[in-house]
Amino acid sequence: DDILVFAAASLKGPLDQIAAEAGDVVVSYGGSGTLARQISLGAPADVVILASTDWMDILETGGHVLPESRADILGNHLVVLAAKPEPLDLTVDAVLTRLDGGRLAMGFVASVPAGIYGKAALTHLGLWDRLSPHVAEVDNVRAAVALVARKEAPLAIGYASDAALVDGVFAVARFPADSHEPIRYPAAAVTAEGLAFLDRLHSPQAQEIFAAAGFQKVAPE
Amino acid sequence: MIEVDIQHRLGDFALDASFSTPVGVTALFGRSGSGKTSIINAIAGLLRPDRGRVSVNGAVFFDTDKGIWLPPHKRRVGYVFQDARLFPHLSVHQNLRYGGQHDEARIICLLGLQGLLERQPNRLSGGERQRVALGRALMCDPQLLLLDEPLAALDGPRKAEILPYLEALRDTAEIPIIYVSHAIAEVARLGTSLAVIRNGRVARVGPLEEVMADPASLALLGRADAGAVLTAVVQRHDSDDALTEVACAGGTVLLQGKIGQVGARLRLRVPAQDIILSTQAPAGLSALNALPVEILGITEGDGPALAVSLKAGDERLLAQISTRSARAMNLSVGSQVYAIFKVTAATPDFGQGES
Amino acid sequence: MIEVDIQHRLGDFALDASFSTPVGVTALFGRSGSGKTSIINAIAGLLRPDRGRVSVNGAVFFDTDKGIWLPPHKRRVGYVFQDARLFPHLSVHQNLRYGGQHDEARIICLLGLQGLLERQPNRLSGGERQRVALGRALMCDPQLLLLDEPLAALDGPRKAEILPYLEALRDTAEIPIIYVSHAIAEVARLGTSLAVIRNGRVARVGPLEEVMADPASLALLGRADAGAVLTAVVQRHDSDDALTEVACAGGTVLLQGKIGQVGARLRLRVPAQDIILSTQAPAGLSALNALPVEILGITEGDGPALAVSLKAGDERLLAQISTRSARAMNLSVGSQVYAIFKVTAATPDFGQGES
Amino acid sequence: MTGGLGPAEWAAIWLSLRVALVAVIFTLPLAIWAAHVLARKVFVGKQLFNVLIHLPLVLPPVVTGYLLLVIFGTQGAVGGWLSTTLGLTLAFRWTGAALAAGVMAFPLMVRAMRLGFEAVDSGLEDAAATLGASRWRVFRTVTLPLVWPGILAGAVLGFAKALGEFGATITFVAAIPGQTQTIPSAIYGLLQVPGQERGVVSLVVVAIVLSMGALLVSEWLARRAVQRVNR
Amino acid sequence: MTGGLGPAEWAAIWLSLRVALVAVIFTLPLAIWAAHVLARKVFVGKQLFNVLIHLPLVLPPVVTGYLLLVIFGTQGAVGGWLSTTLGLTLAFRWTGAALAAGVMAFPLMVRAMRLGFEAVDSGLEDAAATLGASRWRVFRTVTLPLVWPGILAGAVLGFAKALGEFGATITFVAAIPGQTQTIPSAIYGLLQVPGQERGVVSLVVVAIVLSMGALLVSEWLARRAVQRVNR
Ligand SMILES: Nc1ncnc2c1ncn2[C@@H]1O[C@H](COP(=O)(O)OP(=O)(O)OP(=O)(O)O)[C@@H](O)[C@H]1O
Ligand SMILES: Nc1ncnc2c1ncn2[C@@H]1O[C@H](COP(=O)(O)OP(=O)(O)OP(=O)(O)O)[C@@H](O)[C@H]1O
Ligand code: MOO
Ligand SMILES: [Mg+2]
Ligand SMILES: [Mg+2]
Repeated sequence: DDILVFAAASLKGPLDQIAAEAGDVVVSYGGSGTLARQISLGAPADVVILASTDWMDILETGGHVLPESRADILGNHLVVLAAKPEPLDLTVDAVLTRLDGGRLAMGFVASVPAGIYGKAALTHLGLWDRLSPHVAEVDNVRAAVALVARKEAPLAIGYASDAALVDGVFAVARFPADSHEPIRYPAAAVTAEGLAFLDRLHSPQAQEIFAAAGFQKVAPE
Repeated sequence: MIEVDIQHRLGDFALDASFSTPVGVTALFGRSGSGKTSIINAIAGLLRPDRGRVSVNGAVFFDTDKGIWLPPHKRRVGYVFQDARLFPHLSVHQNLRYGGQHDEARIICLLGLQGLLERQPNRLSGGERQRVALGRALMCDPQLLLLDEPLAALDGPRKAEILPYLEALRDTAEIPIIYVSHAIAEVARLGTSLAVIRNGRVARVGPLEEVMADPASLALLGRADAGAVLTAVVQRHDSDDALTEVACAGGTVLLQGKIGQVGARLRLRVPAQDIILSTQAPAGLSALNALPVEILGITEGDGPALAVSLKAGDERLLAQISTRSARAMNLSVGSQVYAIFKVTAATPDFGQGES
Repeated sequence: MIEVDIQHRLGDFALDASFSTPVGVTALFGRSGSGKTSIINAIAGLLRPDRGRVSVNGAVFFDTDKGIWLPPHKRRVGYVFQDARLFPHLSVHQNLRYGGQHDEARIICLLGLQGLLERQPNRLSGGERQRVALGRALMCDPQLLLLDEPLAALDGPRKAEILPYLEALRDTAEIPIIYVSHAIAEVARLGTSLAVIRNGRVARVGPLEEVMADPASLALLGRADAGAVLTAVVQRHDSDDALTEVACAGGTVLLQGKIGQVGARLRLRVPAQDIILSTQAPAGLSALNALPVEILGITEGDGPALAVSLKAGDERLLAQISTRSARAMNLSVGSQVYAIFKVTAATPDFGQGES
Repeated sequence: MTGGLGPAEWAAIWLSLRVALVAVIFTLPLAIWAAHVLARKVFVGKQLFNVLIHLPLVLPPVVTGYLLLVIFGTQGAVGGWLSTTLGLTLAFRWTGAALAAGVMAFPLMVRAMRLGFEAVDSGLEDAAATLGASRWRVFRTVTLPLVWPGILAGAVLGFAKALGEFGATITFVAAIPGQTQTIPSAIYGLLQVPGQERGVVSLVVVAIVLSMGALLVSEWLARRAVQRVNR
Repeated sequence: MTGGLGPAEWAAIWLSLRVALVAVIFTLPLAIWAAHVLARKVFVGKQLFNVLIHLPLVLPPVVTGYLLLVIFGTQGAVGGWLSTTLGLTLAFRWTGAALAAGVMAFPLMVRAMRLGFEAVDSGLEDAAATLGASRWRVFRTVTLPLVWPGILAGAVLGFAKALGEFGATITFVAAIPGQTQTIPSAIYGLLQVPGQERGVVSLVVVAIVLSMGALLVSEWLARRAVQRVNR
């Protein structure tokens, strides 16, 4: 039977390519929270890849994944996205000027991983209190990117990979790595059948494909 | 045998109707809003009275005391509604066959529906609709027919065609029929019993001949509607003149046209207002019928006229005459006089557009 | 003055009706499905004929040649439909007032609607519904009344109450009325013109008196419906006997009851089948009316009977007698005879349940 | 936010109510018009119109939201015009949420109402016309009251849908607490966070209670109408 | 996958069709029953039943999806029972997608049909009964055909909704290509990847064409019915 992978939606693209090369692999994409709940309720997945360590922790604690198989496969950088490639200082005034009364688009700051990271980073930089009234939350990071691409929102917080992939969207500022938890995509096998594909994800070829899509390689442990 | 004894409230209106009539046609006669439709709805099972009992030919349809309630579809009544209630999604033919195909060819022909079979009901005229409704009720081979003004929308010639069929149903199949109509001529021709409904109550009920010959009916039915009904047997036909000679209890009566077979029984309505009384045998009159009669009673009639009850053989006639005539002719109980009426007035073939 | 000239196809049915009638009541008479409703729908604007022209009192409602089409709501017609078409979401009172409040109190009273005003239409009996529909049409103060069998569902006494009101409308307000009815008595009483419809065509149209006195009408209208209409003027009332003496062109006629004011004009229908011809002046008869008449013509009538056209003064009477009588009495054109009929037969107050 | 209803949730509840009510009230006349046109008129492009109306039902809500953004966003053709001429901004405003809810509810409303129009006996409209009522008066006093049950049904469906709409709303106006965060956005947010099930349940209960209220009101109104019209 | 329709998209299209058809066909009798009960019967708990039916409309689809997962998942009460006794698994199968689509479409279907039942003239049913038709025959031969336009309207609404359903479906059965990935899930997936706009547009067009087909068929059937019943 095919290997079934449940993966965070933001991985679509490079992961499709890897799955196609592997053959016999199908990927079902969704939000990390939804995927985690589905796995915990008995989804027939062999492999799960999330954009959030929290949810993977829950799966691991609940015994829904093979514990020894868990490993981070990718990283990413958190950036500010804009429609014009003009660099931006990460100061309140600079951001507000660029917003010009518009909105700062983010994933849900309480639930969408990119939103959680973003709020943490802004807080760390002391910007959150002043900027939070200008935030518009959406249900996934791609929706935030789309708002920038459509020029409905001057700025959005997203991943470096988004800037790399979406035409007309540029990373105009990068958050310092220490301003938020490291961005990690944890993966784990749910069944023993999934182990082989998990290995493939760590392979240099796969990592290259991800890197080409703007993701960051992580050193194998 | 139909036995009805029901009480029911409908808003302000209280229905409290009780009557029982033998097999035959029971005519319900009464003013608009008097409760006729409600009564037949109760018989059909479409109205569940607050209390009471309905039985037809021994079968109990409804009895609050015994907790009996037969649903409408088990009652086998053929009901022609005041509004036709054709199924709009079915063709005329499908409508007709909905309840059965009893006597189909004959009914379709009789009601002149041949050309309409493939039509949808919304493409019918008012009278056509009513004819289809009648056909539909007849084709389900009912054990009881409820007819709520089935002929009111029809023209005279059409009525004249349909009535003999209903008579035949009454006489041969012995299906009891309850017939609501405002047309006394129809009632007189078809009815065996007459129930006069007033304000939700049965004001008078009895054999039709009796109720109609009763001088009191002049007030109950109104001047134009009162008039006795005679039973006659066909004696012979005069082919030359196309007259029919029939024998009544009171004597021989001539009817216009060739009517019935020799030996057939007919019912003749003689409207009270159409009878002319004469102290002498008539001569030189185009009216051919003159029965010798005895005056049984003279009572107040409807308004200023007098109701004169007459004995013709062992049957009764009812005449309505002006007080002035009665005085001029010096009429009194026991007088022997002649009741003169025209042949056309007594014909049972009244249907040609009389209403 | 109503002018109608329309052609229209409805499925298999072809309407090709053309007539023009003066102000007054134009009765449309014809069999079920002959096209009566279609004609008045075209006048009301509910049916848009393929081609033709309709004008009422000079106002052109419709003219394909000139491209004129007046929408229904601008035509000011009061239309009483064959099916009542009451608004189910409005109370009786709201229904009545929908088109206006013209003559409200009188109409409500006349139609006996006082107790029903707060009811919803679904709680009315069949006759009550029709009365409300009639009231609603009258209360919009129409310039033209279209009545499609408005009284068919009503009982005799109710009809007798409503007809004088319609007569008054005709005579005083000069509203033209088109009246569809199967009841010849209503037609004769109300109608000033009569149009006989057959198969979508106008078979005969003309002043009512003329059409009805025409021996040919015996075949056209049927035996029971034929009969001339006389115009009479009230002379005096006999209070003692409650008789009314009226003068016709042919002589004096007595009517039962106290009818009209002295000097009032009445219309009397004398059904052809109710006339008795006599070669001698009658004696000892309770029938009080005997007009001396001259025989104008004897023609074949409906079936085996003969139609006898009579001259009474300058008016016409129509009698229907059997061939045998005609022979026995040796009747021929030019004979002077007596036309005998009962008072009750000639009363205009026919309404008491005759249909 | 510890499981019950915090201020953000209460704000979401009030906002949802406002959004749903405004959506239904403003969409209603348009829906009635569209239903009437579809039920009664014959014109070229009718089927296209019909499909257009049904689109929000067929498309994934996100797509609808995205289309709204493209059309009614400040950069969008209509949105730009609205904003410069009328000063009406929809993107990121509760008005935009109402628009999204209205658009999503529209097909449901139209369908129910159209059935109502189709069921009206044209004989009654004819009768009204002969009584002198203009087309508009006939529509107002005869047709509309007879379609009333259909309109109520449509309004309730629309209200319920407007309460539940999520995908198009979040895509078009995001979820700004107090401004565009409706009950479904709030629920969705909570669902994505482990351990927030109590908050979800509370909001779900509120949504149920609100829709129950709308249902009861509509049933009551309909019953009144049916009692009158009932045959 | 370079913009047009790849095999995954074609699979999604066929799956969507199958899911929507199965959802409508299986839900139809239930919806007719529910509509009839709501239109005609009086019973305690009727309002509760009514609210229950409307729930999928009011709740965010994701919540409905979760509830389905909790109830019909392999771990769920009903799901476990179905799986052990009937061997029927719903979660993460196309059958589950059909269930989700059916549940989401249900309120729309019921509402339209209920209106139809309410509009039927009970006098005609009475007439049928006096002609000897049992309750069931009356229902089948008189009531149902007269409700036909409402049923069609309900079925089309349901079909369209089933085609467009996303939130509950992806939550209940995920979006497994070839198995549970319907058109909306596929569109959602494509939307996640920049440069896939052509694929999105293609799928949107397919969705529109499918719903248009359903609409045309239903309009045609309805017109036939209306031609007959038309008054
Ligand atoms: N929509 C239609 N399609 C086809 N034929 C029709 C349509 N409407 C009416 N007809 C036919 O046209 C003829 C005239 O109908 P109309 O209703 O005018 O008759 P009518 O004289 O009023 O009859 P009635 O006295 O029975 O009411 C009838 O034969 C009827 O069957
Ligand atoms: N649902 C109801 N609520 C209140 N009153 C009603 C209801 N249905 C009928 N009525 C009244 O009951 C009375 C009897 O009605 P029914 O229909 O039996 O009369 P009917 O004798 O058939 O009259 P018609 O000859 O006019 O058809 C009428 O006065 C009517 O107004
Ligand atoms: O891929 Mo996510 O779960 O939208 O950040
Ligand atoms: Mg009645
Ligand atoms: Mg007619």
